[in-house]
Amino acid sequence: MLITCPYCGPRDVIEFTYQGDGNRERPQPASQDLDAWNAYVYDRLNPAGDHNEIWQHSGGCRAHLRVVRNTITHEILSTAFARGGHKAEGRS
Amino acid sequence: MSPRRTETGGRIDRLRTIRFTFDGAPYTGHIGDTLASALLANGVTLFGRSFKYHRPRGLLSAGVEEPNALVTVLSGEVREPNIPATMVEIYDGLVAVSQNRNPSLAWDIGAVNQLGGKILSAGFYYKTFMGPVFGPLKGTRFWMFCEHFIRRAAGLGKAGTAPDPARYERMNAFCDVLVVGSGPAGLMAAKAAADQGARVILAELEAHFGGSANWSGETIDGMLAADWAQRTVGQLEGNDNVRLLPRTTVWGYYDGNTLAALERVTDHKEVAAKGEPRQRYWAIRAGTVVLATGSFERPLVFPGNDRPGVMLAHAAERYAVEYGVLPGQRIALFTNNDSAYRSAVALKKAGAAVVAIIDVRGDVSTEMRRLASEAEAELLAGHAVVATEGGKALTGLKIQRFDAMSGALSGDERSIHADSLLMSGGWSPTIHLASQAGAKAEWDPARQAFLPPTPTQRWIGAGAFTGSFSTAEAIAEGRAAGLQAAGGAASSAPVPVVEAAPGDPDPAPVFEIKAKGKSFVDFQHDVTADDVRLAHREGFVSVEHLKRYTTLGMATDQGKNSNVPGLAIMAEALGKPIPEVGTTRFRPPYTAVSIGSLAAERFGDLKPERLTPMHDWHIANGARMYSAGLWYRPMIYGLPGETVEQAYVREARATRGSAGIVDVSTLGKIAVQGPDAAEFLDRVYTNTFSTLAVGKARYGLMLREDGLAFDDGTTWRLGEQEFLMTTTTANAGKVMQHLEYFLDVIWPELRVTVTSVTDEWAGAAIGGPNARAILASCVTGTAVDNATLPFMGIAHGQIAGVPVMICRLSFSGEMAFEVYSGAGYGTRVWEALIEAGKPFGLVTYGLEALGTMRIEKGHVTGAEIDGRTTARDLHLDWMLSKKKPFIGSAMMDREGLIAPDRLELVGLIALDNRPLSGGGHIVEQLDEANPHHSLGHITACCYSPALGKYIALALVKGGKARHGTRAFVSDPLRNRFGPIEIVSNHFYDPDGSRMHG
Amino acid sequence: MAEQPLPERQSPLEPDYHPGSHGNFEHGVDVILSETRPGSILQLGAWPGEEKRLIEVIRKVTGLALPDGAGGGASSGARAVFGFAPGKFTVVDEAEGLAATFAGVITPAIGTLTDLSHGRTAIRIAGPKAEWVMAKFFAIDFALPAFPLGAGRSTNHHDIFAQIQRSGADQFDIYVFRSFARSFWKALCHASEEVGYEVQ
Amino acid sequence: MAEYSAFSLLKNALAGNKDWKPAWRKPDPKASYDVIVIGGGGHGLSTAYYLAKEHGITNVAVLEKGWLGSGNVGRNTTAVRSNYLLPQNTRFYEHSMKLWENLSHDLNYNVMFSQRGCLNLAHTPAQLDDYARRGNAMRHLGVDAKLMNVDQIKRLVPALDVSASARFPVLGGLMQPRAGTARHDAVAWGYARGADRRGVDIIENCEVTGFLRDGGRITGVSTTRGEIRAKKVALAVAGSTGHVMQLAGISHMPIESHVLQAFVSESLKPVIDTVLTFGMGHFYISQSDKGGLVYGGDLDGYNSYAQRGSLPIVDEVMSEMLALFPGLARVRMLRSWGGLCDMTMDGSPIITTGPLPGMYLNCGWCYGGFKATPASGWCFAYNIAKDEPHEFNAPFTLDRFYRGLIIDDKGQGANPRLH
Repeated sequence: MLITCPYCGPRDVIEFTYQGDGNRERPQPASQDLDAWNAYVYDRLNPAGDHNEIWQHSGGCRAHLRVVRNTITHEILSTAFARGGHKAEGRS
Repeated sequence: MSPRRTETGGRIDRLRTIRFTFDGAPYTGHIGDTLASALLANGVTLFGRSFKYHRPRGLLSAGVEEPNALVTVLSGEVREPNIPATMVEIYDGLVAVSQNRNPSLAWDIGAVNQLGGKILSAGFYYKTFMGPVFGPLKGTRFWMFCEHFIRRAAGLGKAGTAPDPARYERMNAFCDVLVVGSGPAGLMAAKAAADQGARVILAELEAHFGGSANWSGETIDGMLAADWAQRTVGQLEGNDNVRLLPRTTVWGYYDGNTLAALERVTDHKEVAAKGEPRQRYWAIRAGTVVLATGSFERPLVFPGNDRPGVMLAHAAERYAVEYGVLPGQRIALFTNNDSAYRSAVALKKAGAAVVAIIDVRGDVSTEMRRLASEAEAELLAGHAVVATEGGKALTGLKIQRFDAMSGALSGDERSIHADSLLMSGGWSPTIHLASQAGAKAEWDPARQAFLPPTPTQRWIGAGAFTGSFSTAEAIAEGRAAGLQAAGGAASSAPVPVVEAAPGDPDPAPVFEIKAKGKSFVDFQHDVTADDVRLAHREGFVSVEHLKRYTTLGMATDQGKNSNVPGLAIMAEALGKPIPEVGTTRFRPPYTAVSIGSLAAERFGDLKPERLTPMHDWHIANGARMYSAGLWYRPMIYGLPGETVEQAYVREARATRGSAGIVDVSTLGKIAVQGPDAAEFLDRVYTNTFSTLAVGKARYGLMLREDGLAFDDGTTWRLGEQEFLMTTTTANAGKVMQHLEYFLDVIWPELRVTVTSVTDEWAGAAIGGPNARAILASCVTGTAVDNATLPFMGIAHGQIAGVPVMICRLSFSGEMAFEVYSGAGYGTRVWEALIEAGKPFGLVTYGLEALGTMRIEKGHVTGAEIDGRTTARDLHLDWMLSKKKPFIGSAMMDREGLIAPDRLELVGLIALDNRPLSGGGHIVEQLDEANPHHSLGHITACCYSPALGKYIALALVKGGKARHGTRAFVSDPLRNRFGPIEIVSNHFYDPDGSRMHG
Repeated sequence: MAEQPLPERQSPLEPDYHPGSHGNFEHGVDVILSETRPGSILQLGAWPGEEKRLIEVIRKVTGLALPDGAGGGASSGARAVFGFAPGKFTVVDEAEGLAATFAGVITPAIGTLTDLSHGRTAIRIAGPKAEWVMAKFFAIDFALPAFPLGAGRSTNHHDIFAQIQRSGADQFDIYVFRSFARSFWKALCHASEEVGYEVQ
Repeated sequence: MAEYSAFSLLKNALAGNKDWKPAWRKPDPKASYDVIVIGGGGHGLSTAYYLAKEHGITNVAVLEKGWLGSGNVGRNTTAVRSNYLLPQNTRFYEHSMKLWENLSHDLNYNVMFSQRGCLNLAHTPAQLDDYARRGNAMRHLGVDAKLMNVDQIKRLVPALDVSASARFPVLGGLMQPRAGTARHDAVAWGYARGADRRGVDIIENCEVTGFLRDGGRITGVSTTRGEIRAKKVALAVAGSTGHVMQLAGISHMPIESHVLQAFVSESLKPVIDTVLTFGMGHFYISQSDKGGLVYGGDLDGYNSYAQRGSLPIVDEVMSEMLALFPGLARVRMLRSWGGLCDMTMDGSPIITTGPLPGMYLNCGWCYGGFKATPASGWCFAYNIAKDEPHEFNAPFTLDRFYRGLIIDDKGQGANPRLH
């Protein structure tokens, strides 16, 4: 599988670390809503199809990416920096 | 000259003789021979024994699909089992032996299995060997008794145990166009793409480029096809954009148009050049792949079709044309399609007598009749072979009238005397890679074959792969594919003209001749047509059930010969068309691939070694090293004759008595920098860092999001916006990723960078009552007294002329300092400290003494922060700030994490004054025979020189409440049982007066 | 106080650094391996939106103008710079003390400076088979059009993280973690045996 | 249907093997059942078997979307063991082990369970202590375990490199002698035949496309072969759990579906006579009765339903294999495949009532599914029949994550790819 890092270009999956479901929202740090915290930590969307995920290019520039990937075909539909910004600097 | 070698023809070099042995007997062959062709030329007919019945078997094929002629190639002590003789290029000194026979290929006692006959039908294992329900053989014992013998009878070749001295390498390659297969289609594709300026890789699994051009006898561009192929290869060789990879099997089509290939670099050579790998594993990232992988000829299923001497028709053609070997003197052909007629003519031309062509079709075209007469063969249209004769070599066959529509046999049997029977059951495109790439093959009722699916990745097919079996089509498709793959426009230039024998690509839909006797579908695994029907009878009708129940297609040829005939027989039994039985999806590898090649450069070198700056000093000074993750760390610096325990006790005692020094360079170190660094640390750690003064350090604890303890360490504030975080050695990488994740994904608004600086710094921890005096004697540029360097204070100075950073902190519980210098100066500073310590009896100590002193102090490490413990379990709840949220704070008080029966950290003292062991369990009541009711376990233990006792840290239910009570260690694995006292984990100097000084 | 010149640093490769020709060199030496031992290796990071200012600072201090785009880089005889991650750059100087020069000019408003002069080991591979040998380790395209002169790449070979700069048509400078450097060096020498190599 | 035995084999052989009957019927679905089990894999079939055998509930349908046993029961490395660290897991898997030990008799089907042992190699003193902790934990629950030293290990597995100069030298190992391997497909077929003989309808090529509801309660399923009603609907769909739960309107689960690759070498004469695991990576190996080395490693590490693996894991597994067996470099990998693992947030399974009324859930088997097959079905059947968990599956609830009652054998936290 190849993932196109917006900075480094297409790289083999071996350079990346999967960080899971990118749809999860972390509650505000001071939130006392335990159900929201539990959902954030334990519950995952696990679709058979397009999936919004976080990957880290740990064997490259170490940036975290938002990747939309099809879990049936492994086709990568899009990648972008998770943090935003720096996009203009990317390799097309 | 060997008996079956032709006088002329073939690409072998008859002037150069090669000597080799097979099963100990010496043979000769020529350059250009495979082991199969050379043995065949020597009149060998018996090549192997089948898996189940140990039936004698000869060559079926001339290529990778060979199921019968498997050999083990020996190279000294090293064995390479299960290699098809068809794929071994001979060289001087080659030693090959046959397999799965005892004592010899000719006389194999395993052949008694044939007497089992119908009892050993498909699935028989599942129906018996259950054994008695009672008595000494109940449960699994009877089966295991039988299995012992079954295992020894099963199996093909023998693996070696001697380490393989060969080298394997991986190569990462990039290209615009990867062409797989170098027949006319592949060559045209490579040429067309290369001419467009594309970066091209052309991979051919055999030793010679050209594929069918090498033996078809056709004419391309006015020259013999083989010459045309050679000319084209020559043109490609001269092109800088092209990499030609002979002997290279593309075996895997993975996601992202990444393909895996195996190049056999030196397998055909007597000796490898210096540094030359035996095999090279190519990981190829291709813009577009041209699949020009050709097709396989299928066997026909009829009684006795496995007798040595029965061979695929095109294989015989190849032996005759490419290798100058005739598979027999009197040859009969049995076919359901036109291609065998060309084979007949080729064999006739090579000098064999073609006695008959038996065609299941009643209606044979005029062109084929003409070819039959050109071969001077009797044409028996509307006939089928119903039996073969002979022992370890074919002597003849029997035929009957056959109706292709009904499959019915009629009339009298007629015998034909022949020493070679060639069969052709039609052709199956080699669609494996396309299937691996992710889509399902489609059945073509005209071709009676599975054709490649619609591409799911970037590939284009050409030639026989697509079901276009003529060379003219292959050339046209190949060129179009090459142009398209290279992004070029379609060309209107004329394609090379092909002159070839005519032929209808569509066979008659006949796969099996139903007559009395064993008809083999899967040769190697001895799966017969009756086995397929038995599977049907028992309900194992889907293609996967068929495979799994009968083992059809599970042999080393992976069903290349048996897949379609097996499906066809099942389809007939079901009364359904073939595609409704299902198609097998192919998975990597296309052909078996050596494990050595996949390990590649990591064979013999699985992981790199991580070394501290002082590593060589440790080795030179007698340290025994301990492997910790990838790092090597001194375990003890033993003196001659010392046990490990004696060494660490001496080291720890000397440290507490005067001073000791230990290499702490492996601790994870992360530079945390930026305007929001302090805020970030407040969020990451359970305690507060924003209040830490510049020039001071603080011990910190991190939790995971789920509220469990994650890692601990000290973090030093070097500047207002600059921190140096330390982590445990084991967790350095994980902590780094944790921090990066939060900065990148959760809090991108924070202006903080984190950088691994573990390797920037050499660290030495020097501790003990005289540590300060030693430092004072060698440090310049700063004082080290209490005022300048208070507990958790940081100072900058020089040692041995290089800058150092000193932090006064203690893991040992003594007055201690961590001295950091640039890693390139690590040994220099270390040696200076040792020199300065000499008057004080400074000792070097290793991990064992470090562990001993930390156990005495009750500090936690990875053995206690094991991913299942909370801060409270470890009595670190004092570090949980109530003033601010931090990672894990919201989750750490959930029901299960504050339950009263959780394991808590305690200390243990062995009351019988005997050593304890890590992993021993704690019980209230000792029951050595039937240990039960564990309360917890020992996480770390040692002999404590400070206490004069064997002590341990443990995680025990109820923990603190048990302080002062007695219990037992229960360690049945090491037969260690005995009384212990449960105490606080702070054994030694609990108020810390020694380190505070 | 007068600055004393600092003593020489210990190389992590020392026991396995054997100058001379090795491997299949009888047929010619196709790569040359060396440790370049630069005095300064720095990592500079710019806050989002501050890259241009940082690039300007780098130009002023080193005289090297970074080209636009990810992974762009430049080198002169003594100095080299390349981008290796969004907003992050590696700057290398033969001389020691580059950190001190930058310390005054990279303000907290621009970004951060991290000195890795000891923490990274610089290995150079040069020669007609440099791409061939590099391709044994790293799954990136070393062909000149894909990896132009001066450009930098971050990649890894299993556990070993590497920053690579193309410092010549057939020359690469590889920066690896010091603790891994000896293992990597040995592997590099081993992989170079096939083509014949010289250690300088 | 006739019993299988050596006698029946002989009798049938004499009759030309013409009289064998299908191992299970191919019935059409009825309009309603007492219990529908979704998933014709090992767990679904064993659930149906034990519902019939232990609880007398025979009006049961097992619905399989493809061919029976097409999931993980036929895509694993066949190891059976109960050598867990945490007592909740050890108790459950030991119950499974006991069922395994009599399974061939129970099913009248030889599942070829061979107790050749499972040896976890240790490469550092700390790891040896970890294994001692685990082994002692097992012994305190009555499960067999012993430590082996290097000499004993060398005798058991002569091909293993135990030299002190190895990059990760072998220092010892934890052995569970009663562990072993079984013939994976036979387990599915044996349970199918056993359930069928007790009246269970096994319906292949029947994909569930939705759930029937009465208010909040699940009352059946719609399928590609029509609507089928049931008093109780039980899910045992392993890697497809996320997908099927979505059909029931539950989009989030504490589960990620991952691919786990496995490999088989060409057939060899016996070389490894136990199940062996490497301590410094993620690698396990055994040898099948046919002679193929069966081995695997870590997950590919990302969500997938593709049953196709990635290349880096292939390389990693082979590298680790040769670190243990440098003599096997010239042995060749013949087949590879990918299985879908429903990885939970703590690496332990879920067998529970709910989460919707009328529904029962069995999932989250991570790597452990094959060896769990008997106990999983046994406990699930108990839970379905009695509407309360057996003590063996009581800890494996769905709400344990929220409550912090996690059963994390590896201590990796809510990171499924690391379990």
